[in-house]
Amino acid sequence: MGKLYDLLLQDVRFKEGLNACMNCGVCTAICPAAEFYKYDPREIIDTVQTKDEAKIEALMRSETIWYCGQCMSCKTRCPRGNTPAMVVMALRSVSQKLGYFTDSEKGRQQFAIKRTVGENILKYGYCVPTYAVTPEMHPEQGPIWSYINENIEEVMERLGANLRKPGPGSMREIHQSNLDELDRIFEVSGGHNLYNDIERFSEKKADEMGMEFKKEGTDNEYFRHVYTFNSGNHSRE
Amino acid sequence: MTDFGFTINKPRVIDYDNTDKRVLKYLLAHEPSFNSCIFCGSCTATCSAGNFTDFNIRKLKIFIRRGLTEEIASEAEKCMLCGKCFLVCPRGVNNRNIILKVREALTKIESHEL
Amino acid sequence: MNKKVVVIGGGITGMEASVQLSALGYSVTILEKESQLGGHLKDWTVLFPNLRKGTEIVSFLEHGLELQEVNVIFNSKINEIKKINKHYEIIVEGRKTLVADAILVATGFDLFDAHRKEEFGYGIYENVITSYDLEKIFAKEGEIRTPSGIKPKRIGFIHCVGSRDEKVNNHYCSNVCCVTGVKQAMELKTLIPDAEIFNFYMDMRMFDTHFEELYLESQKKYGINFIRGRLSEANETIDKRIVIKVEDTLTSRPLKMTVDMMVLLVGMEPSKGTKEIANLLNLKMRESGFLKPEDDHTMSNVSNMPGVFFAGTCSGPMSIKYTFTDARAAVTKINCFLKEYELQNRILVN
Amino acid sequence: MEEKRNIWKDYQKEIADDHYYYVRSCIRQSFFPASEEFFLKVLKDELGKDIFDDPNHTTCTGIGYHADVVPFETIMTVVARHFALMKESGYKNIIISCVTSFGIYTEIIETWKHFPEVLEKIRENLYKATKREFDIPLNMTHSSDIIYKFRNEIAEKANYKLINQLTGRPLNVVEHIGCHYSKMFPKYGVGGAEFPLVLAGMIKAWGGDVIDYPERRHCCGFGFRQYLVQANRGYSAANSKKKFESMEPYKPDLVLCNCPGCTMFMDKWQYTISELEGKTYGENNQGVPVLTYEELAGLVLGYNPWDLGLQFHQIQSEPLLRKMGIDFSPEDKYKTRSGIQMPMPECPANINF
Repeated sequence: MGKLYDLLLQDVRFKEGLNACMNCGVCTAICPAAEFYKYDPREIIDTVQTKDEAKIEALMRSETIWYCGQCMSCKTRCPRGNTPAMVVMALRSVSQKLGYFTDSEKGRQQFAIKRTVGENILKYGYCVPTYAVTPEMHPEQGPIWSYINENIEEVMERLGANLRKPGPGSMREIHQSNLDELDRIFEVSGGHNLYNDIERFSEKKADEMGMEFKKEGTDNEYFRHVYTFNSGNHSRE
Repeated sequence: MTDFGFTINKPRVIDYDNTDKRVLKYLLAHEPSFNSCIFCGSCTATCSAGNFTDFNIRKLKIFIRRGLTEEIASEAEKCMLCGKCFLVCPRGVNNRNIILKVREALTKIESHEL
Repeated sequence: MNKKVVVIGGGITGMEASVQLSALGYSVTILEKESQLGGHLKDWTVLFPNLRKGTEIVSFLEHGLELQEVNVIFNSKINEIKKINKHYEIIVEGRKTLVADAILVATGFDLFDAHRKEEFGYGIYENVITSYDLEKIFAKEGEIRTPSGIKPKRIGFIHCVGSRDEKVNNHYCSNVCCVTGVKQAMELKTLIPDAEIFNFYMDMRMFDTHFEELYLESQKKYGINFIRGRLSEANETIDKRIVIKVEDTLTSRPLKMTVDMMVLLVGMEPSKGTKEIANLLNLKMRESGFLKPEDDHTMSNVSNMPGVFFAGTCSGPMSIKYTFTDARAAVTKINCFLKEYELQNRILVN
Repeated sequence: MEEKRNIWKDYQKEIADDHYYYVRSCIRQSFFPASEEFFLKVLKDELGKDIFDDPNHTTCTGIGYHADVVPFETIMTVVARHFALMKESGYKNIIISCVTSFGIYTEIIETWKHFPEVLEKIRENLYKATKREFDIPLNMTHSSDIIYKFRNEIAEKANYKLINQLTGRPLNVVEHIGCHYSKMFPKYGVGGAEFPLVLAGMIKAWGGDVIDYPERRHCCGFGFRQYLVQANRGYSAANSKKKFESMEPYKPDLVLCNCPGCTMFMDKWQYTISELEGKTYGENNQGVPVLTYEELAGLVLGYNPWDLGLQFHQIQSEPLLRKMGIDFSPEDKYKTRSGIQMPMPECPANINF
């Protein structure tokens, strides 16, 4: 077996997610991504089950694997017990490990996710605390979201939250000792490695693309680019 | 209108209830062998144009079945009319004439005759 | 005295085997759990591949039974089967114990219960019916109507319902659904010439004599449409029509279509009776629950219990033609066994 | 829809009766904090249950995991830490506030069953990182399962019903289960994956009618990385739009959601769609209110809608409150806890307030 297929096999999600596909299309029929992107989970499974290294590498470097929305509807239905969405996760994971993800527009976005949600996790102990979902980066959240953010103390108090204070309650501050434990878990379980891979390959790509890159934060050209750029080549053919 | 930095994606689903079956109807009236196609792909495998371009005559025939006029128009012009597809078809489908009739139908649609 | 054979099940297999065994001089008793013979066949109006009536086959079988004066015990429930030396004692509830020198299990199949594919909406949406329900509609006089009472303009047939599907634990192909879909589509088209009819399939398995020709005819003469994509889910619209969601796999795009009526081509499962008898007799079963022969090629009617044979759909899905063939093959095997021919001891070298 | 279930009618998910360890949700606490607080209050005050709100637990990292910036091994170890905290606090039953977390916890437990060597690895990881040890929960539920379990008790104490006071007819309620609740492991959800009962049961018990529309099972469109990155949001909005268009002919009075993400998206995307395409759903271009089950339970029990936080949804719920005959104070809507008037939020251009 080839190198990439071996790497995939190390992922339990891959072992669980790939049995034998008979190309029936039940997954694609109800896949939200197949409806709104040039995407066909059936074809992904079919490609992977050929074990053709060149094709698998092409897939890992492609836009395709980044279209899945992880709703897992494919798992409910597959008459052969495959889970395309889990195979996709395994493909994405290897793609990031080897740096292939920066070859595609959608893959490069991993950098934006790492710098937002990824950092929130270790900084606040939660993925999307109210104050980290800024109206500037989320205009689609509407005027009410701007209002909540402008009046966050009063709103959270009214709703019984414990905003950025010690003790229990929603929106509470996570104690440093708990954040430290989270950090050590990331250390022993490969979480930091993945963050570092994403940073390293993204920095290299930014350089290749001639874009400004900063070691931290969202205020740099490469971040803005991957966060906002859409070539328009992803949906209807 | 607020600028959110994106627009709402258009569906790729084939919404059969709302597609345009004019080419299909014309074809069934003028080249009934079309009905016998089992979409096996022998035609595509031997296709002269398909060997050099992304033309796929089997897909074109499905687009006709589904009533996807835009896709039909862009595909139908790629055929070079060599006729090898007719020679190899296991069901005797006159693929070459299908292309001619589709082109006819498209012209008629354009001039509002269909 | 004539040797005795007890045939369990009075469907096609049991009837035909009984006729043949009786003709060979054995004393045959059919144990039928229902009050009439004919099994599933009596519910099918017209048969593939030649569109003859199902009742013709039933009467052919009944005629055989009459000629041979085969004994039939209706409404019989078997409580126990005991092996005593070389014969079997069959204890039937409320009856005299039967003695058999050989047993033929012909317990047939159950139709797949389409309720189990919840996402297809059978029993939930009124215009979702099974191929079996459609036969009942065919059997009625007058115009075809959907369960909602309208004349259907667009009908979808769904292949592989309960077959080739890990989700319902049936990994096998039911053999007959593909051709049934073609047959029923043609019948419907004959009755409603302006209807659009679609078959949603994965593979058209037209393996038997004249099946492929029927498929071609359905396209050429009847204009039946075939879309390669398996049903993922069906939903009801506000006006009680059914939305079919599949992938049009040959264009790699999802496809949805609203139909007035959706027909589920339900497959075969080992019957409840098959499982009961297998338990009583300790018969080997496959993972699928169908009976397992001693050897797939050379002993297809021979069970692991000496003197117990089986035939027909209790060993796997098959069409009427093969059911007849299989019944007759089992008779040959039983005859060999009862006559103690050397042939039955032929050796299979692995 | 209760009568529609077939296969699952004999199956009842086991839901523990008392003594729960509670884990919060990233999205529910940030977008619907009152829902989490109300849930704890109802369990303690109305139902007299013992539930522990532990300040030491954190995110499960699920959003990061499904957006592929957190490895499977990492999220398994974080979840194992929550199990350890539960064990240390003396609890065996866990209630999970987030549907994504709920899906992940079930996926992890299933993975450990299939791959015991992975479980061992995670035990090692957790010990190495925190010196903690854990047990797998005896009973694992989503917080909606608990409300479902006590739906009839809530109905008995109810002040209001899901009945239109003007017409006397049941309200038309769309239920949206959230993909990760039972699509992955149907047996972990109440009623399986196809006709799940968890929300339908509440709606029925409280007097409403459940709408079954063609895109009922379709995803809200979150899609993790599809929403998190601005360039991809057209995908997310398109999926919600698909759902709203499909439910429109049924004239829904409200959408009831299981998953906090779905609640937020189906609320906010109505605004986005109204801005981008000029289309506003619902009667009189007012939008269709989208509620969490805690909020709906609160309304039924007669809690002040503004304490439940309905005013901080983008789609306003006054039309729904009027239909239910709820006596609410318009003056109280934008006041602080101590009664000081706050400014008014801006009204969207295409949604009638």
